[in-house]
Amino acid sequence: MNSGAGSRPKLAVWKFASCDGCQLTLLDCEDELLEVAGRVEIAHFLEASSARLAGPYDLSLVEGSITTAHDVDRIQEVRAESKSLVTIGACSTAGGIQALRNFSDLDELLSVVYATPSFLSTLDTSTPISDHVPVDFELRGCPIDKRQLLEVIGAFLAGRKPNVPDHCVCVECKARGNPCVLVAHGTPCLGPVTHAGCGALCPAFNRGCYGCFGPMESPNVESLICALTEMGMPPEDVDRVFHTFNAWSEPFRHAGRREERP
Amino acid sequence: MAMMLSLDAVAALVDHLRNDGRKVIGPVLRNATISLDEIDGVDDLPAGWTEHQDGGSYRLERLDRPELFGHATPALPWKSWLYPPRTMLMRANRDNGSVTIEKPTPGAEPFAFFGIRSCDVHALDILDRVFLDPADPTYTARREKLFVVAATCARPGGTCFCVSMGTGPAPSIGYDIALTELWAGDRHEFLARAATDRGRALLGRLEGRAPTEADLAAADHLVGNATQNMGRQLDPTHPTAAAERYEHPQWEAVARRCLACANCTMVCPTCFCSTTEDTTDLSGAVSERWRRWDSCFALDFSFLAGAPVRSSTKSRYRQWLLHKLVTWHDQFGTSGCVGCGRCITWCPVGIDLTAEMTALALDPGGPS
Amino acid sequence: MTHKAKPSRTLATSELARVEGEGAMRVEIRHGRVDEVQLNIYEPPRFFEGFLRGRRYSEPPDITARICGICPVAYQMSACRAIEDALGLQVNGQLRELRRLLYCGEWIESHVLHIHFLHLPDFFGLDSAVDLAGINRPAVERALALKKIGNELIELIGGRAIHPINVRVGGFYKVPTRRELVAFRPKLEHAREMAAEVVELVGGLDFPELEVEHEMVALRHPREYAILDGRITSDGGLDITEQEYPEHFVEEHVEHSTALHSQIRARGTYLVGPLARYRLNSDRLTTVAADAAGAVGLTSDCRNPFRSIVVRAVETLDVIEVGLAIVDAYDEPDRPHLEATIGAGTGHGATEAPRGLLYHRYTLSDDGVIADAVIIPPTSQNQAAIEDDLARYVQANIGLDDEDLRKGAEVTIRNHDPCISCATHFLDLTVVRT
Amino acid sequence: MPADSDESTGRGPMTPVLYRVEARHQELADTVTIRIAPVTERLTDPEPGQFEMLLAFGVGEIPISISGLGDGGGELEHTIRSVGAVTKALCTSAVGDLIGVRGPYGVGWDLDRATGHDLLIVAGGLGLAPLRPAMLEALANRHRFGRLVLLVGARDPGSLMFVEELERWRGRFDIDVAVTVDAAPPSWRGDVGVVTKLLSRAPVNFGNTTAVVCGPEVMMRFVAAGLADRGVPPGQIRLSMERNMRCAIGHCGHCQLGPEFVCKDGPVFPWDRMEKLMLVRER
Ligand SMILES: Cc1cc2nc3c(=O)[nH]c(=O)nc-3n(C[C@H](O)[C@H](O)[C@H](O)COP(=O)(O)OP(=O)(O)OC[C@H]3O[C@@H](n4cnc5c(N)ncnc54)[C@H](O)[C@@H]3O)c2cc1C
Ligand code: SF4
Ligand code: SF4
Ligand code: SF4
Repeated sequence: MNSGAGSRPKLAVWKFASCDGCQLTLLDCEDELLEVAGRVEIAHFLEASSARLAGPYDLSLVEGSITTAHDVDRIQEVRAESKSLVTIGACSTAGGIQALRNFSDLDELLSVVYATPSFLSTLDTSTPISDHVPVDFELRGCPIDKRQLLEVIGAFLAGRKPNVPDHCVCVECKARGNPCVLVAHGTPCLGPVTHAGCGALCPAFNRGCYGCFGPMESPNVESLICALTEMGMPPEDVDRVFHTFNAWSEPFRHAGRREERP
Repeated sequence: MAMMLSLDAVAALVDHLRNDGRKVIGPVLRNATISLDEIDGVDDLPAGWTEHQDGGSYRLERLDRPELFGHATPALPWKSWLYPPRTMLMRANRDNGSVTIEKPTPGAEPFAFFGIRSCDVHALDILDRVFLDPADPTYTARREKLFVVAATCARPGGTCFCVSMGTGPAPSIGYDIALTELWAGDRHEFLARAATDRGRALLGRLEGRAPTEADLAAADHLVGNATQNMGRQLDPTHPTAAAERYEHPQWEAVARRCLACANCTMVCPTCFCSTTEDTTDLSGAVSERWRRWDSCFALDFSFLAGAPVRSSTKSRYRQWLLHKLVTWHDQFGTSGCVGCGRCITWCPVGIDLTAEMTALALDPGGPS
Repeated sequence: MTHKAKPSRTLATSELARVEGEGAMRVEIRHGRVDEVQLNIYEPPRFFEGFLRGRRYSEPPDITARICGICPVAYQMSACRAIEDALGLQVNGQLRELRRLLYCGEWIESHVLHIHFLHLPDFFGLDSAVDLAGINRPAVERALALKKIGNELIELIGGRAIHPINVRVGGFYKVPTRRELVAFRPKLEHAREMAAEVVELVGGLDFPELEVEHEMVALRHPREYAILDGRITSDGGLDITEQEYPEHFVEEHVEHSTALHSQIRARGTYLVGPLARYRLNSDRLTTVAADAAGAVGLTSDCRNPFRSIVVRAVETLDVIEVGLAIVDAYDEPDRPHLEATIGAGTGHGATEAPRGLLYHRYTLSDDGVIADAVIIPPTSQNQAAIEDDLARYVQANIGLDDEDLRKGAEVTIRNHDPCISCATHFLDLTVVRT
Repeated sequence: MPADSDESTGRGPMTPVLYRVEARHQELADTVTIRIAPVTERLTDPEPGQFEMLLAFGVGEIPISISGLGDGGGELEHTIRSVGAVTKALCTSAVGDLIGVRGPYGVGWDLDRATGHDLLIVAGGLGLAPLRPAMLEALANRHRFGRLVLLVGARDPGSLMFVEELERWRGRFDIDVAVTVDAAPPSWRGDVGVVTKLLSRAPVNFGNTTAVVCGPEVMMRFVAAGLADRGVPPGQIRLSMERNMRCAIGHCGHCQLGPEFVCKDGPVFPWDRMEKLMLVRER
């Protein structure tokens, strides 16, 4: 994305089923926000601006998962209008927490929440954007990390690869100087199978990683489950710990007892 | 030069180091471990604490007397202070077709390592062979000013095997002052030996008495005990035997357990691998190059022409183990392992390199 | 008369900008009178209440945070309090103070965001805070600085600004040291100065006339401007405990929306949020905040939703002052959290999210697994009130052309800062005139 | 203690020197040769087979072999295939652009030790780039070698590089040049097939030959094995290896290949040090 004077690249932010936290991360870049706004033209970002400029867009950030028939079409339009499309957050990269519906019976869920489920039109799955259109880069996290978001935007502007390593949380954990909570406290931790990016926040707060960045590059879930089980974690808790915000991503999908719905 | 120091004199030793403008790094209680951090004085040391270490497990335990050095290796390696997890390599400012390159001057605060064990001192010697030629500016600047106060290991951990590696338990090289903590009933003293001029000069500033034969014998006895009590061992002939067994079934077996999480490399006092990252500010005018710790367990580490060379966990573990114990000798004239046992303790699934090596060496394991 | 009424005109915006989340609005005007107003909430439902069944009692603080990225702390606090209620656990003393402090961080962040990014541009006829920076950069820079302090406070206690990781049933995983909190004091002091300036700035705006008559509902605490706990009260005489909530409020599912409408039983529409809080609690403000409110003429009988921006600014100043007091009195608790004894039970928790009352209810079985969960976010509670405001606004401005009318209607909605994603939703405006 | 050559220049070993792009030649659709010259400080002249670390500011730094030397002014030529972000940035750099350079690094072809031997140069694809300076050096010192043979393999005629030069060399009586492609249109008059096929026809005395080989790893393995079979002493078969590299000075650990650091022990290695290693998968 090369920008001569006067032609700033156009940035668009799109929302699908999500909590808004990932796009809020952009507004949370307090120190950089005005600079970003100067470097790119914010062409579509409904959380921040009523102005809506027509495409094509140089960079689209997409938040949220696909859960309705309408969104199945809308993501195609977004892709067609975007030179680069980057998905941000667990919803858009893995289906999000709402992908738990993929494991259970939708009608049952509907009736728990709504008195008159027939008013609703929704798909019975929540799926990541990459199931529907080609994606240029996936930024993980529930929510995404703000330094990483700036890094991705900066990398796209500079035409380089974002420095977003795919190794696990443990690498960050040790670089931060945390002793391992799994080894030292016997606290279950998903760090060894979870994608880095958060900076090993949970272990720094004496808590086990709960997997909000989804699976790392080569997750050995089976081996970790053995270790967790040996530490005394019952199978239903193993199941729960893998089935949160990235439940639908492989191989978390098959971890524990909760199997993918046939 | 040897001298018997009281606890107060040891406290004064730390104070002198600090007053001389050094940051003193030493063992501290942190997050239910004996970890490392800057200390303000001997009060910050984990007096009366030890720990139980085993494959994949670490638990603090109380001692019945306030030993300063009653523990084994701290949870984290000392290397972080000489070779930080992240270092800026350079910054380039681009302006209208011209480029200026700034090289950061290594912030060379002088450090003192206090209470470092012999295995870890040997690890510094190994890192020297990596980073002193050609000289890494950050490492060199910090290393040259480092003051080393070593401590003799009295209670080796359950995963220690320095005796096998010839690196301990008594400090033998690379220290300015070595302390051996001695108890005679309730009398709590330290036998201090200085090995360098600055070590001798510093001892000269302390109050103490000359050691007696009995003191020296007690220190020897303590070392003898520690030598007998190693939690693990590694047969020095095994690495050579296993060196070319690339397709041994044991590699597959360990790969089923190995998480490729890199904890072993991160906590290892000699693992030195790094990668570089280029960052840009949003305007693109300022770019920086950073070096950060990397690990041979990361897929990206061996990325080449579209795919990692070492994509299986088997090949990554094999690279690590064979590098540590075999090819390190070819490269640096020493083993890459000092027997500190950290990689065993801190492996979340308790993979034990001594056990892996034994399995590889004892059974030819089919065609190699 | 030669003038014939236009048969029908339809205006549509596909997304209503600058509300968090998305929704749509449809106004039908028949013969010059507002016939129907619908706030269409059709963001795909995310079924949190369904997913929570079968999870352990310890999970809702992390799971429900994901309902809304703008007020995750509110979800965590209501969830913790409801579960603690079910388990018979009382979190008091410094742990409660730390929770309030964390919540203060979220109020600062959320209010400053709403004031400057979502609401203020409307008053200048601008599209965004970035445009606002074009005419008043210092104000936007100040907003960013203030918001950042709010976020940093959440990070200090919660570990992360969005979906904090340090909150658990019974307290926290790790508590900050006194030194860490004291080190934060100068930032709060700076924030206090900035917040006072924000009150002045928004206090001086021109506000369209509009008076609403809804019953106003908010928590009330014996000593504090209630955030974390208190009785549920209203200016219509309601004064109940959180446990009594289900007896007094009902939710219904209307066809045009995936948000559930909440009503006071037998009385109907009510309003939660800043106006309601201020109306019921202005006597509990800190002196600094009360003085600032007085100086800009904000009185406790304020019923003009446009002025909610001033209330938010006053509340921002108030929570900063409260935060300073908490920091000064902080004494590191011995344990970061209380241990719960697991057992069956039902618990209720209501706290004041920045947008208004947020109610959670959980029923646990004896192994600590959730058998039933109910979450009633402020947006559901306000939806009927917002529709009512819209009807009034459109009626009062029926002469405007559609474009202006739409803009005004959008502002009317934004007055209430509907966190659409709390109700998990999306807005779109259609005006049909016949 | 640290014997750091950079100490004298006040640079750290990881600090690049500025070079300016002087000329740019599009070799193939995805491959460009750039000629760069020092802006002020000039690096040591490289040996054929050595490489340099080229830094595209803000994008990244990568190892690139020397594909040619200028005429004494410190110019360097690099032939780069655009495969990713950094190579793309370098390939699209314009004349006048500044890049950062460190080096030269590694062990070169070391043709001195081939004096008196027949010299066999075997290139596959882009592998011709690092071999070009070897060829030029051999030509400049033609009298020092016996037969001089160049075997070039490419995917197809369209992906042959340095075509004009190849033509010129082909025309000389004192060199044998043979070119083969994997696939060719009917108009192609040269050989078709993998480069190993040309080995048996190479007019050299295998027992007294030094071979320098560069190309994809499999190709080098087959060529080296083939040459060893024909009697070339393994120590006289030299291959240029490639590994991921971050520092080029043995600090980053990435380029390890068994006991070797490709950056400082290589990239050029004799076959006797590579043979076993190259048979191990994922080594
Ligand atoms: C000693 C040596 C000499 C080399 N000489 C040349 C040369 O003369 N001309 C030339 O075009 N290339 C040469 N290369 C390869 C060149 O370094 C890589 O193509 C380059 O690093 C890719 O960087 P990138 O950012 O463009 O690609 P990336 O975005 O990093 O990756 C794109 C592709 O290149 C591969 N790659 C990444 N890093 C390396 C690496 N360090 N080495 C090899 N492949 C890599 C990746 O596997 C991927 O398929 C040489 C490599 C070495 C080690
Ligand atoms: S605490 Fe968790 S993230 Fe950190 S090293 Fe241990 S397993 Fe990894
Ligand atoms: S390999 Fe293991 S035992 Fe050896 S030095 Fe490293 S961490 Fe210590
Ligand atoms: S050996 Fe253990 S610590 Fe090392 S990568 Fe494998 S699982 Fe992680």
